[in-house]
Amino acid sequence: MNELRRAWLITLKDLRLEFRTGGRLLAMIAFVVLAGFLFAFALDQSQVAGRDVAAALIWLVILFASTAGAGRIFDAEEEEGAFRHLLLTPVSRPAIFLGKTAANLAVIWLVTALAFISLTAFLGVRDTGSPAAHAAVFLPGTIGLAATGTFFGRMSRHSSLGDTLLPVLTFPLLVPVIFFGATSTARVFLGRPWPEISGSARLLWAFAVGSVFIGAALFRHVTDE
Amino acid sequence: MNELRRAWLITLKDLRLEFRTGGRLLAMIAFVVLAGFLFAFALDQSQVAGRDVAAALIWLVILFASTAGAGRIFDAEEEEGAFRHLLLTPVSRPAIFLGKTAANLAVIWLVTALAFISLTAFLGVRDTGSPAAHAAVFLPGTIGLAATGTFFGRMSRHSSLGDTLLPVLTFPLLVPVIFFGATSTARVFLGRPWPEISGSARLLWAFAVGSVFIGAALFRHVTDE
Amino acid sequence: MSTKGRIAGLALVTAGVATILLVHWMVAFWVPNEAAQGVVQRIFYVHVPAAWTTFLAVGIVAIASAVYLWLEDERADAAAVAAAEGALIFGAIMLITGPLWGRIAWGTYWEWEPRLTLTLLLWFTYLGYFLVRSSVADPRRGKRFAAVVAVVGSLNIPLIHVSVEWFRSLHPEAVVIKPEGPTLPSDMLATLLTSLAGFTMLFLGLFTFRYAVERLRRRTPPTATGETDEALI
Amino acid sequence: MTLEGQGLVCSYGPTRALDGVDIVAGDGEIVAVVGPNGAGKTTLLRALSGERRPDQGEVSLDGSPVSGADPGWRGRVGLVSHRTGLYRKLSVAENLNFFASLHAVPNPRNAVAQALETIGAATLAGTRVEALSRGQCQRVALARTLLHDPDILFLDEPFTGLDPAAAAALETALRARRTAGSVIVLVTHDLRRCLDLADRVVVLQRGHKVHDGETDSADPVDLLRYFTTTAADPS
Amino acid sequence: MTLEGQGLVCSYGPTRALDGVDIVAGDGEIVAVVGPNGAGKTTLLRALSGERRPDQGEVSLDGSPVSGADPGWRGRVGLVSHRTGLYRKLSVAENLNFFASLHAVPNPRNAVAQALETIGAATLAGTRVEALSRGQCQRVALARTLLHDPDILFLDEPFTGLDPAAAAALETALRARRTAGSVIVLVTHDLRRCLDLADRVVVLQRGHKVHDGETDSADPVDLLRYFTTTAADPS
Ligand code: HEM
Ligand SMILES: Nc1ncnc2c1ncn2[C@@H]1O[C@H](COP(=O)(O)OP(=O)(O)OP(=O)(O)O)[C@@H](O)[C@H]1O
Ligand SMILES: Nc1ncnc2c1ncn2[C@@H]1O[C@H](COP(=O)(O)OP(=O)(O)OP(=O)(O)O)[C@@H](O)[C@H]1O
Ligand SMILES: [Mg+2]
Ligand SMILES: [Mg+2]
Repeated sequence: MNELRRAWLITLKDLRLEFRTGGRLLAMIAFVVLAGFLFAFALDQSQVAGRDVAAALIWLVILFASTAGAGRIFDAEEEEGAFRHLLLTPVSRPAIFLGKTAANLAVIWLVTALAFISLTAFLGVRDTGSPAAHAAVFLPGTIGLAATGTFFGRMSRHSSLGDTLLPVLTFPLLVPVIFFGATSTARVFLGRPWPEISGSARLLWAFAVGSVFIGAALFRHVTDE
Repeated sequence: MNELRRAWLITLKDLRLEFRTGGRLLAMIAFVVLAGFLFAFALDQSQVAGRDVAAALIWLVILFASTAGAGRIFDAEEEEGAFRHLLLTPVSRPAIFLGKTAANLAVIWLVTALAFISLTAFLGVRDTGSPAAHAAVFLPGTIGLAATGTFFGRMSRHSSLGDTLLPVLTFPLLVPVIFFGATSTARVFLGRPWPEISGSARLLWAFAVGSVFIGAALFRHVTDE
Repeated sequence: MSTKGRIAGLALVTAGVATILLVHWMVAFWVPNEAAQGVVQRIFYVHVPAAWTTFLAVGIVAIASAVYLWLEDERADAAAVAAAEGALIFGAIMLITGPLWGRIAWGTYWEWEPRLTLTLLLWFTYLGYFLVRSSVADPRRGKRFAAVVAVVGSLNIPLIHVSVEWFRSLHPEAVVIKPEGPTLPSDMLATLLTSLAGFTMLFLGLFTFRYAVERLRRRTPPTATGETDEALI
Repeated sequence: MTLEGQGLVCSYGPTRALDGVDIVAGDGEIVAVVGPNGAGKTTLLRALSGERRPDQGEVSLDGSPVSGADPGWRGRVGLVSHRTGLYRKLSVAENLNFFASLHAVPNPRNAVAQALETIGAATLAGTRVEALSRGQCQRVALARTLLHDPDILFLDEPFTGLDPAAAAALETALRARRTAGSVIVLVTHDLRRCLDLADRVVVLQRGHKVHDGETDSADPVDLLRYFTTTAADPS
Repeated sequence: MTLEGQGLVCSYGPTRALDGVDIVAGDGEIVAVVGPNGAGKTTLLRALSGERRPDQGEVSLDGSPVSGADPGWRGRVGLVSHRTGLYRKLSVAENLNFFASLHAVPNPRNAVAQALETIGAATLAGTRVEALSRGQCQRVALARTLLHDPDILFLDEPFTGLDPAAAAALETALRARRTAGSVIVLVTHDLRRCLDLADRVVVLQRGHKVHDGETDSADPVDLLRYFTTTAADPS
């Protein structure tokens, strides 16, 4: 339990750093809204039905945002070499992993909500389907993205390629997530019955649970020397 | 001429930093290819015609890449506070701006070429239209993106909002660029005659020339105290 | 040990190449045309063994990497690199022969369907494996990171194998390893198995040779790596 | 309590920063590590603190091997490094509270106030780290190091940027810790401070230990010779 | 040649780091600026070098106002700051060549070799900055500062991380520049060095100048009093 409390402290610290300036939040909102706007603009809507594309684009925005976020989550740690001192406290490695993943997740949720709202609005998706079904898809999907991002975000810090390495390492794992996520979300938009979605949702949960556990177990290999 | 030589030195230095390790190039190629097939994967191709989407997505990939690149181009400057010392040499501010914009541009061109190839391939665009017409659209578009990114990339360094501020500042300027760029590229894909494209191309050129000149003229305001 | 290793490796490579030459002869002159597809089907005898060898290599990398993470034994890491190079090479052969075949059989080089995509992603994972290794300044850390990538990436393999059953797919299902036994005509099966033996020997030979070289290189003091590299070749 | 490093070898790629160094530090003793730039002092501290596992050799405390993977060990160590290790966007108090909580210090708020007091930085508590001057940063970094009452201290040029008042406060704090029985390893380039403060001095040169003796018996001029013979050298 | 700052006021938000400071530095003179942490020394150097325009007051050289916007001025200034200002991914030689070329030094390669030689870092030329130890970095930063023969030098704790050999080399270099008629402003916390090297010493406290006089006439004990009375203070 003590370790969970420490994980929580790390989450709080990360979120505080993230939202230290209220403007950062503002900037993120603007970013997602503008991205939605751009997509709406760039896609010729007379030829492409908004709903078909919206699901895919929401997931892509989430993917890009979480990939960018994973790098940033370790920027503040490295700025003055604080991570080294964090590692030198008695906190366990899984606790660091969980704490940072939770902070990452909170930001991803914000982006998801924003992307959902702005993309459905801009692409003219009137009927968005069941909120519960959406939650059942986005919840495991975002957990998987957050955990993967935290894990490889840390790894890429040690590489001379830096954040450029991140997508190379994460995308092969995340492409299936995006695929299942996007197809499920599209089905929810179309109001398909739950059994048509549950298979993908189960897979997403398997990925989420797996990535959290494997990440926690292996995290010490990417932090400690 | 002396100032041009200095700008060139800055470009060389930035490119050297960028490609210090050959792997970075490889990683970038992998990134764009992966992004390309993520799009291909996520968009249900039975419902969406690849060509309609390809033009928009190429421009969006370029936009994301150049936004990220503009941040990175100042990361190396700030790591150990080198930019301050660069500013303390006699080099003029327009020269710094031009030098960094050129380096930025070189990277953006690479991304553009990769995005073009991978997205047309993955989205099954067989007939890509006239290369000259493509060049006439991409050339001014990327110059505009590079100049804008360099300018605001520097500006956001001074802000407590950091990189997140960047899209908020640049997107309102870049939305028209992406819009005209994407529609023109789509028309080139469709093999439309030049007069249907030249209007947008002229606008893009106006933006490119304008942003380079205005950026060079105003750069000292975002560097010097 | 490593001299022996290199000799064994060379012997296996020679045997593998000889067998593959034999397979070429079989493919060209011996085995009959497949009824539906005609002559292009013969690429089967390269494509399938390449795919299997890739999986074999990937399996070795995953296991060796897991062992390395657990015990930090240099030998495990040397085995992992040696096998990972094999995975990259044979994976490339599979990814090249597949589309060539697909162009004729399906009328398209590439199709965005799960099996093919996952296979390509697996290959990218191994690209990432080498990128991580080479770009991390501390070599020990680089090895560890690469091992992590290999272990995590190998979780893709079962997904690839079942993807044909889970999704409607262009790609053919298993024709040899299936519960009710092989469904292939016997002369085709013989050619396939010979080719498989050849590919496996070639891979194992390259693997043994690379492993021995890797071990040798690590035993020499770090400052002298450049020269020893030359000397070995 | 005796901290011991035996046959320590650490390489960065082809560079052998430490090439078989033996070092012993007992409790109630300040051991100064000195030597020219690039001699391997910082690397030695990294190896001793468990942050970097040596390529060869072993670090042990009272005979049992020490590892950075052991939380018990990490809880006992205090480290000052070349960088401050603080979060720039957090205030001084937030930084220290965070580290105090992770160290499970019984009464974090009190401990933070006291640590700041010790080093003369009490008035800085509410300031963001990004708004501190260099010396103020160093003070806060020192306060963080002393926060959890570590009984093993690794100090890499801790006097950097400190004004004489803060330096005196640090010397007092270190003397107090020595009396309390801590193991203290101190890297410095200041020969006077080294002779003044340390009980024993270890001289490194190009990754080798070239001198190890009591400061009382060491001849300052002799020590100085080690510095002036070798300039910075990459290997 | 006389560098003069008159009534300098610099604020960071509500904090007045400099609150009306007058300072004069002539050629062939080393002026030491000392004071407790947070007194405003670094801020003073930023204002004098033209990097930061003061909120009030003016900096002038021989009576004509000086501005960071003037390339001629920038070409004459050399600055050592708290951070090294080097590109980590470039080698030492690449870094120095880059800055030498921007300064339009006639024979860059020669100048680089010579600057490295002066500070005892010649063997480091091929090494990437990220692979340097702290003192080695500082040596390279000093070499960069001396590269273009600046006749106005601002040195913010330049001895940080240097071993005694490098420190001696730097002292020699500074004495040589003084003889050559440069204006040198030096911030340090080392009272001995300050008295030893500087011709005049200026003491800052909380943004005010509280002492300004020849080092010969200054009483070290008196100077020390300035340090010990005020600890770090945010405002
Ligand atoms: C286009 C790229 C292609 C890729 C990436 C690819 C990949 C693979 C892989 C990974 C396997 C091993 C599967 C396993 O054992 O589970 C395999 C086996 C096989 N492939 Fe392909 N393939 C491609 C194209 C084709 C085409 C065009 C055909 C024929 C129409 C084909 C026919 C087969 C057959 C018959 C097997 C053996 C199945 C078995 O017995 O397990 N492949 N391929
Ligand atoms: N990250 C690194 N990569 C490669 N080489 C390194 C790295 N860090 C240090 N070195 C090299 O290792 C040697 C020892 O470095 P170390 O930092 O331990 O020296 P030091 O004694 O602390 O020097 P200083 O007094 O300058 O702080 C130096 O030659 C240095 O160039
Ligand atoms: N970026 C900043 N934002 C806000 N306040 C700052 C900033 N930089 C410095 N200050 C404040 O201005 C004052 C003077 O800082 P300065 O860095 O000039 O001190 P200094 O004399 O150089 O101290 P030191 O000896 O510690 O280097 C300090 O109180 C500091 O807290
Ligand atoms: Mg050091
Ligand atoms: Mg200062």
